[in-house]
Amino acid sequence: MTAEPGRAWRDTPLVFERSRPGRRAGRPPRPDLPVPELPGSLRRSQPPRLPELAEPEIVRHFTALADRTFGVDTGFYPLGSCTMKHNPRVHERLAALPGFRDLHPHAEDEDAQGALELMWNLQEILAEIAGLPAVTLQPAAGSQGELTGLMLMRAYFDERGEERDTIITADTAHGTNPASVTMAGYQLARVETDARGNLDLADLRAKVNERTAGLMLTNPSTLGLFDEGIEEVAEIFHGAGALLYYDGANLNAVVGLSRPGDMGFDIVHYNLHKTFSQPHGGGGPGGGPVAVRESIEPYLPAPVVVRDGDVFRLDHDRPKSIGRVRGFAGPFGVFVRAYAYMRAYGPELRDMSEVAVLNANYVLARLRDAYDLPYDRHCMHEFVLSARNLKREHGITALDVAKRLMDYGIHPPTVYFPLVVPEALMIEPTETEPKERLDDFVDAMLAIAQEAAESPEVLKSAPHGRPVRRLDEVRAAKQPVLRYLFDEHPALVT
Amino acid sequence: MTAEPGRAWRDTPLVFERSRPGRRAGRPPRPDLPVPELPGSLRRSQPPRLPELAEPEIVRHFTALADRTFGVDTGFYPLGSCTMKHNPRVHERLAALPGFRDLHPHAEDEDAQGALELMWNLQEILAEIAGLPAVTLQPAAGSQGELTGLMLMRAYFDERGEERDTIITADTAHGTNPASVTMAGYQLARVETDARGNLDLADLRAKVNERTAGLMLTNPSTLGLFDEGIEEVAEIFHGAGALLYYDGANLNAVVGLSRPGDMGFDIVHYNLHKTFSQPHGGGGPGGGPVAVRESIEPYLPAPVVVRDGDVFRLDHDRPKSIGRVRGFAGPFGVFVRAYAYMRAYGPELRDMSEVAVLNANYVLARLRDAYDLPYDRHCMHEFVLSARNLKREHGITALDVAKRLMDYGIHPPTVYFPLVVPEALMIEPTETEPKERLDDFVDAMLAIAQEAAESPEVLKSAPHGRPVRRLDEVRAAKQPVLRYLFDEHPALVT
Amino acid sequence: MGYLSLTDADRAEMLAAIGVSSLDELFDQIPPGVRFGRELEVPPALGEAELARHLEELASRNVHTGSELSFVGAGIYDHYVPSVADVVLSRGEFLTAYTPYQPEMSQGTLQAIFEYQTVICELTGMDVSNASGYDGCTVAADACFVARHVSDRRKVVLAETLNPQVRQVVKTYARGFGFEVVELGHRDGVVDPDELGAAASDAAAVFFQQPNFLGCLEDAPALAAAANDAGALSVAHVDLMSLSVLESPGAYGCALAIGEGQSAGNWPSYGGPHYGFLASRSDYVRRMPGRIVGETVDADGRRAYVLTLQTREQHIRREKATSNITTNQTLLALAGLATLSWLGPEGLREVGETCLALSQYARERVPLEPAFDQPVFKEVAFRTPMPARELVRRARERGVNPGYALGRDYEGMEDVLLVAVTEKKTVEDLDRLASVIEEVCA
Amino acid sequence: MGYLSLTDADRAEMLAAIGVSSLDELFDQIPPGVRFGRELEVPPALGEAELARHLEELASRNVHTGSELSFVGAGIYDHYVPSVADVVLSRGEFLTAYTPYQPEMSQGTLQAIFEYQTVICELTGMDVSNASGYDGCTVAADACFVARHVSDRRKVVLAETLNPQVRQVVKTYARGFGFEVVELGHRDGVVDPDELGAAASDAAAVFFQQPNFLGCLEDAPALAAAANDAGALSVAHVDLMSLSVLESPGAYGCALAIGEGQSAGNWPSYGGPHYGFLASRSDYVRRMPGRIVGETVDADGRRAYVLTLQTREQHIRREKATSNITTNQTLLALAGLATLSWLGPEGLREVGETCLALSQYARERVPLEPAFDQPVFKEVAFRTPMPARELVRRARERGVNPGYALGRDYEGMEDVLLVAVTEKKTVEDLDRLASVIEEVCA
Ligand SMILES: Cc1ncc(COP(=O)(O)O)c(C=O)c1O
Ligand SMILES: Cc1ncc(COP(=O)(O)O)c(C=O)c1O
Repeated sequence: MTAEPGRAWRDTPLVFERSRPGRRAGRPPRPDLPVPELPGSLRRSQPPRLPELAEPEIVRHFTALADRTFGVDTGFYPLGSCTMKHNPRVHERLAALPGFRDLHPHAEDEDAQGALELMWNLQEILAEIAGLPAVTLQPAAGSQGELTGLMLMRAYFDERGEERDTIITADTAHGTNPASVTMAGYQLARVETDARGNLDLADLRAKVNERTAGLMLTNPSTLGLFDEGIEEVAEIFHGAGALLYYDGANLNAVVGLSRPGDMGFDIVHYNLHKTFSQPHGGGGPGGGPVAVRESIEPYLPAPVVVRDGDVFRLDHDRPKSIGRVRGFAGPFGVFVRAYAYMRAYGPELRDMSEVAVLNANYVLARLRDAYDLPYDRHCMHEFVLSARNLKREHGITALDVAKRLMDYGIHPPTVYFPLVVPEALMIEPTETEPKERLDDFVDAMLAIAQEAAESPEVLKSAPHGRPVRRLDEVRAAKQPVLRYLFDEHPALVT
Repeated sequence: MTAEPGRAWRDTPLVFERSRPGRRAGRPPRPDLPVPELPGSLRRSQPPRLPELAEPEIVRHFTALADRTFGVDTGFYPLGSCTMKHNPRVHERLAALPGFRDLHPHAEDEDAQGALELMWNLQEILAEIAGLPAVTLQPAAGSQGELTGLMLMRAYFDERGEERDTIITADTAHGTNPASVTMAGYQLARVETDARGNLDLADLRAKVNERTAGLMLTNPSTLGLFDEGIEEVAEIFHGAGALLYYDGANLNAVVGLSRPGDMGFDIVHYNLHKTFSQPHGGGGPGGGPVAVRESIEPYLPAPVVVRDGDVFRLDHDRPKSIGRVRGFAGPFGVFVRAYAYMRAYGPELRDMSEVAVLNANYVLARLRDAYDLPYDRHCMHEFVLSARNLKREHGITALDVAKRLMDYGIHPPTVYFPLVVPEALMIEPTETEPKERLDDFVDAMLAIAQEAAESPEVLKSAPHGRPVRRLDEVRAAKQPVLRYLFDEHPALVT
Repeated sequence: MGYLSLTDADRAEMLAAIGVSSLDELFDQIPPGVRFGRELEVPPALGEAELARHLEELASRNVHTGSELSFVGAGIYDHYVPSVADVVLSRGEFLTAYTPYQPEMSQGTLQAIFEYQTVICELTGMDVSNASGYDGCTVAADACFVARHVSDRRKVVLAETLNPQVRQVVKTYARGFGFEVVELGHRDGVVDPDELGAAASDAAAVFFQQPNFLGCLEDAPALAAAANDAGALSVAHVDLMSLSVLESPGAYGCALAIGEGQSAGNWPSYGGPHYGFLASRSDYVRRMPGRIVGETVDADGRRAYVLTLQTREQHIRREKATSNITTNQTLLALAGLATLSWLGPEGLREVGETCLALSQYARERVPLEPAFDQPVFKEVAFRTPMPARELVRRARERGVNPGYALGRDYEGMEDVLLVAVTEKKTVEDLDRLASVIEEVCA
Repeated sequence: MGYLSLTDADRAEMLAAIGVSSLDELFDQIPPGVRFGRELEVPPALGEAELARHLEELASRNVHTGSELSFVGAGIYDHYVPSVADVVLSRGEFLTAYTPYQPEMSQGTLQAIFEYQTVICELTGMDVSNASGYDGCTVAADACFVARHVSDRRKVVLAETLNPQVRQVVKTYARGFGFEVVELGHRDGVVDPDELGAAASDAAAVFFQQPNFLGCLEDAPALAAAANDAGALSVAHVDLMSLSVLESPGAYGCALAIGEGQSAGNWPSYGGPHYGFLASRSDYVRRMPGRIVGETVDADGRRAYVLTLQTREQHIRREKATSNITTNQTLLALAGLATLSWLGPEGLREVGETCLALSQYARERVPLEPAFDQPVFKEVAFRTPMPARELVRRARERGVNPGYALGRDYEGMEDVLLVAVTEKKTVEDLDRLASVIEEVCA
């Protein structure tokens, strides 16, 4: 045993390695009743090797793992496209109210009036924000919102007897868009971005035709730029009888400032975990409600929440519905948080977006001389820089910059996305950051640009202050070890 | 701005330094009513300089401070005399049940039957554990329990018309004992410890007389040793008409194994935050109930919880009571946790103490050759080593050992107490530690003993892996800076 | 707004640094025709205290599991969620981090997911698990998408005893996959292996549930064998809480095991968020949807964890990805990990045995005829002498919610009541259920 | 037992290492005559789920502030506890650490206490604060002990308008301090400065409360001046939530300021745990009881925090200590720090103004005669046309708990009702109170 500063932080055994045969924490109730015998073939033959620990070490284990995790609560987290804003603590209290947390989803509508009213209120606010009248809360995340949207398009065209098989996405689109297109059974076409960062209208006109079902677009785009030709874009699609789908990942830029419905979009998804502060939870949960124009409303997934006078109910009787995309009426706990967030802002939700845009532009202004700026415009809530100048001059990549930021106590931005920008650094500060945190980040980025010139090896070998250094990701993929294997667990040889 | 590994951990501004004029988090409700004018002399003249922050930075601030704090949830914490055991997580849930957390202490008894029943049940279990019939839950901590006990003695002798002015404590006694004696208006006398670590009976006999009100004793003592002559001790005091007070700080050693009442003690306090797992909270809260013999029961602080058939009530009508020592009926939230703890163990509370003793003896056995053992006996739930061998041979003190342990990710034991052992290291592992954590500690202690010989300077300058190195404590006391002074805050010059 | 930090001074400084005179200039890029010209018509802002009061009022109008003695299950169960789950759910670091794209920042989340994957593999008997799907329904659609890539067949077979919502979701997705969906009826509450084998002969995948939605235990090994023999992927939809007493899908030869994780560590929460799990044999690892964490080393040779096999995923493979999922249900899955670690093998076995014992007791004690003659795990279906919904209504007037009326999903089962227990129920609870049912049927 | 980790194998190994053949041998040191020979007669062990059920059942039998509209205050108030307090209360590190004896391990706790001390000093206008006392009662006894050391006088004067429980605790402690306790009556709800000055002439200390227990605002500056002029320590018992609108004790010349911290950041919790605060002018710093944190530097010159002036304390000074306190109420005090940081100066002013506005509205709206003609802050005493307890009983039948019957503490006030508001109450709440009172008095 040696004492190495920070050693404890670095070494955290697997929960299985903390296990000892015969230890236990939970003691479930055991009624004084005989346990019936099961038919032999149905009975478990090999007991599962769950970890065996008493409670104290379980708590320490997860505490230690939390210590090795960086969240928004830890510090600045400008992960572009992900809107890593502050998650109000009161939401955790509210979602845990017994009337919400312990409500069974098979409850009769009359026993869930509070929950249904909350969902109905949430729908109303979402509709107002999107400028579209009808909302389904069911989709579990943005990606599922996309897929739902594409299914809605199909149902819409089916009823109209139109056969349209192609969806157009931008070359800046998030990977979920093309993936959703395939899952929905559509063909994909791609439209290019012009020199100002808008959709290339000429390219678009050439690609839209009677086989085109619709467009999927993020606006502002993943470049953080509002499409200045959005009105023409909408005209082109609507002119061809096609629909427009709004990927709401970047809605945080425009709440109260510009509405997708007014831009011409027919279907919109929201990411409740981005714009409306459901905590990201290390990967999820999320919420991906979808709003649509009246003409598409009949196809929404069932059930939907409706209001009859003062009474709320789940309407399952939706003959034209595309069907169900998830269990029950959606991730209710996420709705509680999103609704609380909206009610905390009220009409000042507009401030939220304004400050998000202001913060991003401030950081952009302070960094534009040290990094390459591929599109020289004001940005919306995020912006994309390129490290290609550092790469050209010093061999320093976007990844090196990202890793070195960690040593400054800052989470890296999104890197290498969107694909149209080489060595991309996609920076989204969010509105909940105070100016000092923005300045810390700028200072760190400027210091790194200088380090790139003066001591590039420090960057190449960064991070230096995290529990681990850079990982061998090739090995992880080539010799995959995807679970603990107990006695047969492969030894780590380097 | 420079990047230094672990830098963020080291630098945490004061909440006042994160403040900017005009920022805010909470927005209290503001009814649409006029605010009445107060008479000028009653009106606040200078606004308090509370910090001004939005919520995101408040959360980060306290998260960062928590990160700089080591608790039982972080790792091994063998702080002798403090019983730093695991604090079950379910207690936090239970204490937060609205029926407990939101219950107003002026509630009528009939509206607090659940709370009163809990308190009554708790009293019953405490009484059974102590072997004494009557319990008050009111005292806020062990020290207040002591003071209450001494007040009870006075009331007892007052009624009997006896003037007794002296309390005897052991030379191993915790500082609270003599301090309580003074606060209760008694004189102090001190009895010595013999070579086996028991009270010196001869010394005791010489000191007990008709002026003696009583004895205050910790048993097992702060040396972690059960007083083998306890029956004689009790005889001596009772023979002189005096009373025995049991400082329950070390009760964790004997629950279900030996009862203070059976040992001859007349008054006992419990430390609910030690034996019964109320989390220590960085210093508190605690709970210090007191149990007494029947003859002392009339003097207990009012109110006490009584049971009439199936109904529970607070009895305020206690004409002989010493009076109230704290607000209301005691720290109720602490009772919820302590009661839950006892109910989780049931009669197996005895296991708790047995394992506490086993763990301590195991660590003792493995360390006895490397450190000095002043009393060569089996210990109870804790034991005291001395680093005098290291001091003599290598100039390494108990403090150096303590500071070096930090680099091994372990909280130091209590040091320099009890006063009768030079270079004392007072080690209490508690029962909730698995053997591996005990072994880690032993390995670290053995490594340190070796380092003392081989590289003493590493120990002298330890810790090396904490957010700060050793502090200038003299300066803190000589030039006290006890609050932030804003613009006039003294600069730190070293 | 207490979530925002900029002061007027901050704003002025920042605008100056940007080089604009007002915030509006930043929005010049929004064409005037699509600018929103008015204030949002949404209810006014509430401070935290008012917000809490408003939501407490809404919550108080729901009848939750604490307000009556309830035997409703049917997919969502009232198992005990231990307090160690709070350690995961309440830690800001777990809560406010995102997908661990930067492994050096997220070793905690990554290691926990790796542990979760191991637990899922152990319970299901599979080789590989992903980091979670949305819920027990969507993982079935995901499994179809796996089947679509490993098979040329374009049909999937769903046992009618599979959770109705799961079937609905599969049907919704099937259209995009170009899959025909066939449902297979039950005989006395379970699926017949021969019938299943016949239906599977031209199917890409076959889905069944164990224990099934009617509460019955299928002859799962026979069903899996029938599907496998027919050249279809066999997919078992299972309940994690049963897998200490019921055989694992891996042991009886399934290709994939999926399910709803809620019962292990999540609150009912009116339907979510929960986690779906999806595990498979190693044959299908490169067709798995979603995040997967793998073990590797860092530059110093230290063990470390990282998202791996990312060439399956949408951000790399785009339209050729194995799924479009990105945000998943990690936090809920980790609550599941904490819960299952807390139970351990013994605890989980005891939960299973308690469920078996209580459901058997219910079967004997409740004065109704069991609807099916099959072994059960934690749910028992009974025939009711009046419409089951009517019986439910009457029993609830007496403070007991006796179960789920299967007629809500199954035509012809209007007189079948599905009674669910978990280890939280007691003999006294079941006695009370029995006597209330006796009363309302008298 | 899920809190214990030792396996049988562990035990055997450990006994071998110790060199004993059984656990019993370790207990040889306990004389046979005092060994406990039977099993503890306590209720049987409960698993966590059963434990939760049992305590939930107990909790459900209490009528808490959420179950009726309540205007009961009288020392414990239903101010809003913001969710940022949970960050302090739920973090394992804060929760499971103890007194920061080893500063290198506890910089977080120490810095937070230093911040707390600063906040208390700012609010009270004092120079130094300790790290907390047990509650608002015991800090009064602590203040007496300060007075006992800085003065030769052996008397303390308590305004009768001081919280009755505070007075009771002072009386309990006074015996040990050798203090005589004198209580000073009120005139129309407040203490007369001249009478107080007279009583103070041979007193070591004088205690009054602002706002006082009857809800009235004392002429606190005049009281402090009268005490000071008489050579007694003036001690003000104050409410932190009032100190943005009411003058600070420091500004009007008090020697010490003390109080109950519950209103700022703690739940009612049937009386505790809460925190008492105690702050003083710098003259008395070396007589302060309890922990005090100071700023210093570490070996590298880095700023750091440490427990200081420890020569005051029992572990160093023993029978000469300024107090016997060791365990205090740090966690609750830190919840107070988080709450007050969340409010900030503006928020606290708004809380104060809302209390002023609502209590004024109550005074006008409630159809009862105010008992005293004095300005108020958040509590108003009214005369009732029947015994106040009877009025309370009747109003509660209508779902409103109208307040605290002062006859519980003050002879001759059987017909006085003390109505408390906080910023959580609304105009509608008060209208409802008014109409219920109208009804029950009709
Ligand atoms: C632009 C964009 N579109 C879609 C998505 C998918 O959303 P989700 O992660 O909620 O499924 C994301 C985020 O990951 C995104 O950034
Ligand atoms: C032996 C002993 N006695 C008394 C006390 C005082 O107890 P408390 O801290 O609960 O006031 C302690 C602990 O600090 C102690 O260790």
